[in-house]
Amino acid sequence: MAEKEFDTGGFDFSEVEKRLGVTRRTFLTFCAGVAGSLGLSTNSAMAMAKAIAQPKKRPPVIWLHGQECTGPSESLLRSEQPSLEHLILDMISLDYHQTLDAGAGHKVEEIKKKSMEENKGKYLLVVEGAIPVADGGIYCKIAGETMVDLTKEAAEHAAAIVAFGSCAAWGGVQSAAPNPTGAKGTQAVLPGKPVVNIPGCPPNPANFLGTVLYFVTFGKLPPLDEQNRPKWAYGRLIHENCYRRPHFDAGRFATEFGDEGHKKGYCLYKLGCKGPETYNNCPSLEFNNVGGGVWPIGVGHPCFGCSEQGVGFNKPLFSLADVKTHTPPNAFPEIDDRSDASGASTGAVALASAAAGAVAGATLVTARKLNSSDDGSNSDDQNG
Amino acid sequence: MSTHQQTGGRIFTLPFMLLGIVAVIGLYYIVERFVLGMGAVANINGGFPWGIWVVYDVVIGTALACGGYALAFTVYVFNKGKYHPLVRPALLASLLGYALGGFGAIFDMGRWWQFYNILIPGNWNFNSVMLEVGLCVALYIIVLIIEFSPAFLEKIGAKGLLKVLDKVLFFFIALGVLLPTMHQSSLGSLLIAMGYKVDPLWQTMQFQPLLAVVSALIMGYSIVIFEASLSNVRFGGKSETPLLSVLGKVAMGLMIVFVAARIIILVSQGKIGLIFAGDFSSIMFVLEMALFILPALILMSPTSRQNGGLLLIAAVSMLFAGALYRFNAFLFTFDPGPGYAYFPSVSEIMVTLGIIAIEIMAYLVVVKTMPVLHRSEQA
Amino acid sequence: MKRRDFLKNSLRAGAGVLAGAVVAPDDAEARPNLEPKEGAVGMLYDSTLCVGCKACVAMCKEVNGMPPVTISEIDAWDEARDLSGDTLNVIKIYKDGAGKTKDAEVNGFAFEKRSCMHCVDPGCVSVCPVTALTQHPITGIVSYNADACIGCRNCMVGCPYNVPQFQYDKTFGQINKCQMCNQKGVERIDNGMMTGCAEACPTGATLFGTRDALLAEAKRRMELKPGETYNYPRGDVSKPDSYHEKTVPAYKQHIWGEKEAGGTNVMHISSISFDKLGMPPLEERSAASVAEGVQHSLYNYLALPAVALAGLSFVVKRNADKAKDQKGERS
Amino acid sequence: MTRLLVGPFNRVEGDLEVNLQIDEGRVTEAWANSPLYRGFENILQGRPALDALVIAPRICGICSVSQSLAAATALRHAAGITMPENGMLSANIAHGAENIADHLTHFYLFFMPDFARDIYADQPWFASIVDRFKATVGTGAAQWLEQRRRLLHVLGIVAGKWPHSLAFQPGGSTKSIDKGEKIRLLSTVQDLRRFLETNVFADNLDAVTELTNADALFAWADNHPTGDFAQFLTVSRACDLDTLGQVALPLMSQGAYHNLEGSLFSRGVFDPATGKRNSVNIDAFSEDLTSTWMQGATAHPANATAHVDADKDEAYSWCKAPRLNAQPVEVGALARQVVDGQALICDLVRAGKTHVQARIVARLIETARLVSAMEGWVKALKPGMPFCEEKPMVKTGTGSGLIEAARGSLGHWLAIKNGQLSHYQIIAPTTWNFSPRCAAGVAGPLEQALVGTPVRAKEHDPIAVQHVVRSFDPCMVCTVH
Repeated sequence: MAEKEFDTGGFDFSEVEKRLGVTRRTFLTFCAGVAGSLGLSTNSAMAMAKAIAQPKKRPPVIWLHGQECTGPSESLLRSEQPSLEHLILDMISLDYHQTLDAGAGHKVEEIKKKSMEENKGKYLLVVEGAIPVADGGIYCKIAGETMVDLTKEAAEHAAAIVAFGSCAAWGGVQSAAPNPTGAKGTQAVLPGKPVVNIPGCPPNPANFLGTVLYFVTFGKLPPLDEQNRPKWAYGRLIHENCYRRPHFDAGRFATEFGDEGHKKGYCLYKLGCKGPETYNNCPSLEFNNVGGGVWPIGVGHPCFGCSEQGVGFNKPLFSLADVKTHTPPNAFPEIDDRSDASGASTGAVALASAAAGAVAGATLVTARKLNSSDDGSNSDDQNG
Repeated sequence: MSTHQQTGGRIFTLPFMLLGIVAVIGLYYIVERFVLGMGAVANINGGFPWGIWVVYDVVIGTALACGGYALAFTVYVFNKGKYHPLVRPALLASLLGYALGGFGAIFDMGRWWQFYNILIPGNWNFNSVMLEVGLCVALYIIVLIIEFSPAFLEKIGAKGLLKVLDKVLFFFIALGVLLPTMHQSSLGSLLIAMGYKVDPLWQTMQFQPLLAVVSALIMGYSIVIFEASLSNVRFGGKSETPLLSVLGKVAMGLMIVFVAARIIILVSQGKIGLIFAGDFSSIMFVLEMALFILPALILMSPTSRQNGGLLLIAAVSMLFAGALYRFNAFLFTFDPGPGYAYFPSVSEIMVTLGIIAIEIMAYLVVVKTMPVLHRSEQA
Repeated sequence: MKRRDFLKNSLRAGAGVLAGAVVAPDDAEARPNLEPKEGAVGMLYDSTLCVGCKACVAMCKEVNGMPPVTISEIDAWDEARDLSGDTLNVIKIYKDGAGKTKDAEVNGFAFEKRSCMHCVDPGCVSVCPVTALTQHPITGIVSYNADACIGCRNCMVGCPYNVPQFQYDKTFGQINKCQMCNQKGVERIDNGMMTGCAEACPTGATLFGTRDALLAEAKRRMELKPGETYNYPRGDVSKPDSYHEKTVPAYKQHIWGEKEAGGTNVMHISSISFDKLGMPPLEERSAASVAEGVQHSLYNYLALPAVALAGLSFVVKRNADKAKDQKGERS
Repeated sequence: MTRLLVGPFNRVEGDLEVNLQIDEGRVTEAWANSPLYRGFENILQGRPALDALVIAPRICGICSVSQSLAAATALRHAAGITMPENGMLSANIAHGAENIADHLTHFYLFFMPDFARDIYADQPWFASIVDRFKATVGTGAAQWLEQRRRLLHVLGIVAGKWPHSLAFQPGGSTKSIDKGEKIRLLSTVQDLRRFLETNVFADNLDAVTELTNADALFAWADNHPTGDFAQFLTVSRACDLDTLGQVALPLMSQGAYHNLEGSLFSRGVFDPATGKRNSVNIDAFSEDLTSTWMQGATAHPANATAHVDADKDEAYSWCKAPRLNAQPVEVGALARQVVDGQALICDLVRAGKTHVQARIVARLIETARLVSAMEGWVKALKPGMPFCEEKPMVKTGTGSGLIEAARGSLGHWLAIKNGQLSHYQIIAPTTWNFSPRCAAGVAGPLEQALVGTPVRAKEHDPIAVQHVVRSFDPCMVCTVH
């Protein structure tokens, strides 16, 4: 079947089938799916598949944890098909990850330094968690070094930097006022360095995998928006893709959890849903790979904008969102749109002109006759 | 013995048949309007709830039917007995005009099956100009029937009734002068409440009733000239041009009053500059004024006043002018807000043309079967 | 009588009868605008708070039992473009240029609500011949009684906002307009509730309350400086069901309905000038008050017509008798 | 006498360092340090009360449901709301799933891989442990991660996403579970039961939970040697894990998995020294800041205030020192099972001390018990009935949310003024277990447990210390918030 859908060009996937423990069909479908959501062609899907299948292209990855809760890693751990540990082992070479590492203590710190030295300019740096800068960065230390120093050190020779999760992207929950530790996002402590932001609390693992896949396949980062987020994942407001949008458009809202509107699955805007001001692809990707509408709005809870700087953790949960776009704009009648205002039809104009003309014409004819009759002679038709 | 006679002659002539076709088409659409609703036939909408059915059939139609009013004024108030020969045909035209205007009001009435509500005093809103128009028109139709009834009574020879009528007729004649004065002026007052929607060139606020009644009188005199001229051509008889030319002179006076009043009002309301704006409204205003001034110029000269043809042209010009004054105020330059537009649909126009056809057909039938036209001295 | 005399007479008489009966400019000014009712209820629509969700439109349809207005064949979706016999409330959009920024006049867009303004001096009530439209003596709500209505549609032309709408598409149509959800069978205001649209509005863009309280709230907002935060109430201004904080926009210093044509009980504020939002060019004097002034000075107690009728009867009788005498002499 | 700094610890949640004083190959004194601080309690103050529901769970990405439920419970307590039964069941199902995921992840990914280190290469059991548990390549861990993903579908269905689920409210759950979802939940839980009965225990769960003492346990393990649990027991016996990480402190449980009648696991304090079980006096909680980089008086969490003082000389951790009746207590699965009177676990600590072995066994026994309970909760769901009570939040009030997270007792204390949080304090499980010294100089449970731990010569990261630290399944991000 796979052969029919994908031109594999005779590429041998048997190795990857074995390593990932998936069938070729599943594997290729996954690649096509990722390519599709990235807006790429099936040829690109094949390129991705081949890139994954060729271990020599695996980039080394250094994974730093700052002020965080391991949520992003946790969310990666539950991603499926191929699962993270498979991807870690196959797609990238995870040389340093605190939570998942086999070794312990200073040994792993040495491995990290060694890997960074060996792979200068080639490794991918993933930052998870915010970076506190207040009071010299003392609020987050690893092996006696502050996170801010560690990040700068690791970033120096990184081929690319990915800020994974809202904390790493813009500071996340701990950066909320009063921001006691001066928590900042990765980009904020690495001015001038290109940082790809994959915000979310937790971020959707597919957004990370897709970005990394793109990087592995094409050796460069995917197109980014102004906030350095991959466009393919953060290009649209949740509101634009939300399955409850028709209820918003029809003005049907839930006002309390458990009320009639809530039971009927109405729009959660009145409960403070931040979907109208949050850019993310949650409505299409959903969460936990369960399917069937499993994501916060799907289970009746308003989006609170976890991935959006200035929204999540900053705006009160039940405050109203700013509606960023009003799509489709042509759904609103313009001020001078009058549904039943009628223009002139050609027939009607002709008819009206004919009627007026008939009166004028009859007048002239009659006037001539009158003049002749006034001249003395009687009218020519007396009996009609 | 009556001084009037029926002309006799064949009723189903070719023009009559042609008019009949127009009438049938009009009636077809009127039936459609009653079955499917107004929207199915008329182009009226949220911003233009009043289309040609109101503006032509009622507002202009009744003004065109002011011949009876104008002559009643002339004959009975100013005691000009010599115009008596013109009274009865004018009354017939007025009766037909008002009756069909009333019919027009019914089929233009959105909730016609409740029309009787306007007759129940408990419902009356004395602030409403429309109430006065409605009641006066209804009453005036009855007055016109009474005023015209001698023609019918003569026809059937009900001499007793004629005698009784003769005793009380003066009262109805007086009513026949008062009522049109009231409701024709009120048709103008209707515009006041429309406020800004009426173009500033036509929105004269408290002067609306005066302009309306003056223009109605102008149209009344004009229609008498028009009908008499046409009847004369159609049915022959002694030329009535000398009589008519005096009426034309009166109309000319009224026109001077009207045009002067318009200009003075515009100046006093500081809107005179709008005439030169060059937009649609100003063009329509100039056209309308031209239609008023042209006949005034014709009628100023005694020679052309005596010319039946020119007199008719002047009269028709005046009719167009009066009609355009109303069309302009109520429809052409009426602006209820951005996005609204109105032009009558074919079916809507056909209804109006049908009504006009019925009016002419009825006129022809009545003058041929009843003593309406003045007995010609030669006949 | 000579023609000259006739002309003179007719002009004189015309001036006499007509001027007496038809023109009374000084008296016409007599009736001033009606004043706001003491207990008047209304709404305040803040265009800058509106997010275009159309909750009010949907709720309005539901409360008033109105069918959807559709453009396509399918009846599933209400697509009302404007007020109509089946739509009492509609949210419209103002767009300029790129239409990117909300509440910006240039290259921006803004929402605007169209529904009955519940005029303090309502034109529709003034012109209705059969009292089908009435203004409540306490609440100031303008309501409609289809049983009295004859369908003349004078209310439609008499309304500065083109609010009353006739159901042209029905065999037996009627006028429909917003009656503040207080018409027979709905009676939300009488039952201590607020209007459907105000209740449904998620942002408080449509706020319910007494005219006084709403006007005070509107004036408060006029005082705010753009950029500061304000806690906007939602629902009923005197007992809001909730508040939400929002940055204050650059309001136009104009409360539509405070004074226009005598004022309205439903008022609008916005950051776009109101002529761009389709509001009519109204002066402070209501057209209704002028029309009624003219009408009353002419027809008060029918005195003038009665006198005129008496005079005319006398003249006509005299002239008619004279004519008969002449005729008698002649024959 | 030497000093040794061990850390950073990987394969724990968050950052941890332990300072050891070593004499003659044994630890004589230990200091636990959490080098991370985020200031959640400060961030929460002054926010609308219900914002606690989104901010508090962000403390931890592994036990986010626990944090979420503690916040919701505290708010519920403040507002005086009663959840509908469906709401309670939803919370229990989600909480149970998360706790099981935590327990088994700890077992497969955090604790057992240490035994696959080369240091044990000469042990007879080494080969099979490497096969099953070696970090990143062990087959057991791979199977568990696969199973874990399926288990987390439960959290997807009940709570929308995980971690950081949003569904739990003071009034219940925002998610109304329908019949189809109920069946999916049941099949997922039964799927988990199969995993446990095949891979973990290699026996019927009831057979495991019915074991009443250590002898019976080891006898059972000999009969079912293929299960991963039996493998652990083999290692445990070989390495004498019942002598490692010993501590004799009161064991506390705040009671877990509430329903209309009571709770699945009871609330109380068990003193191993006396073998007595008492009720918990929550008013006797206090937080001591002597060794913390903070200033503030020792006070009950409902009143405590603290502000950061990073230059404090005597301090060595961001972790506060919570005390019950001025005494440190040990919390966790072990404490829960002992307080609940689970026969086997009680027997394991009959000597009056807790130890590494008992902690691990308690987790797995609790897991087995939870799976049965979850099946019951899923079956008890009533689709179509309410899942959430509609009740507005109060403007003023105080509340406490005391629950049991996987790692032990979790408490949120809050006060609301004018609709805003005026006070928020959190005591997390590992705060109890990894507490630093208090004013009286009493060390925390981990610090006490590490005393006596053997340290081999030239060991930089002493393996036994790793075993002891990991036996508590520390969650440092919760600890310091």
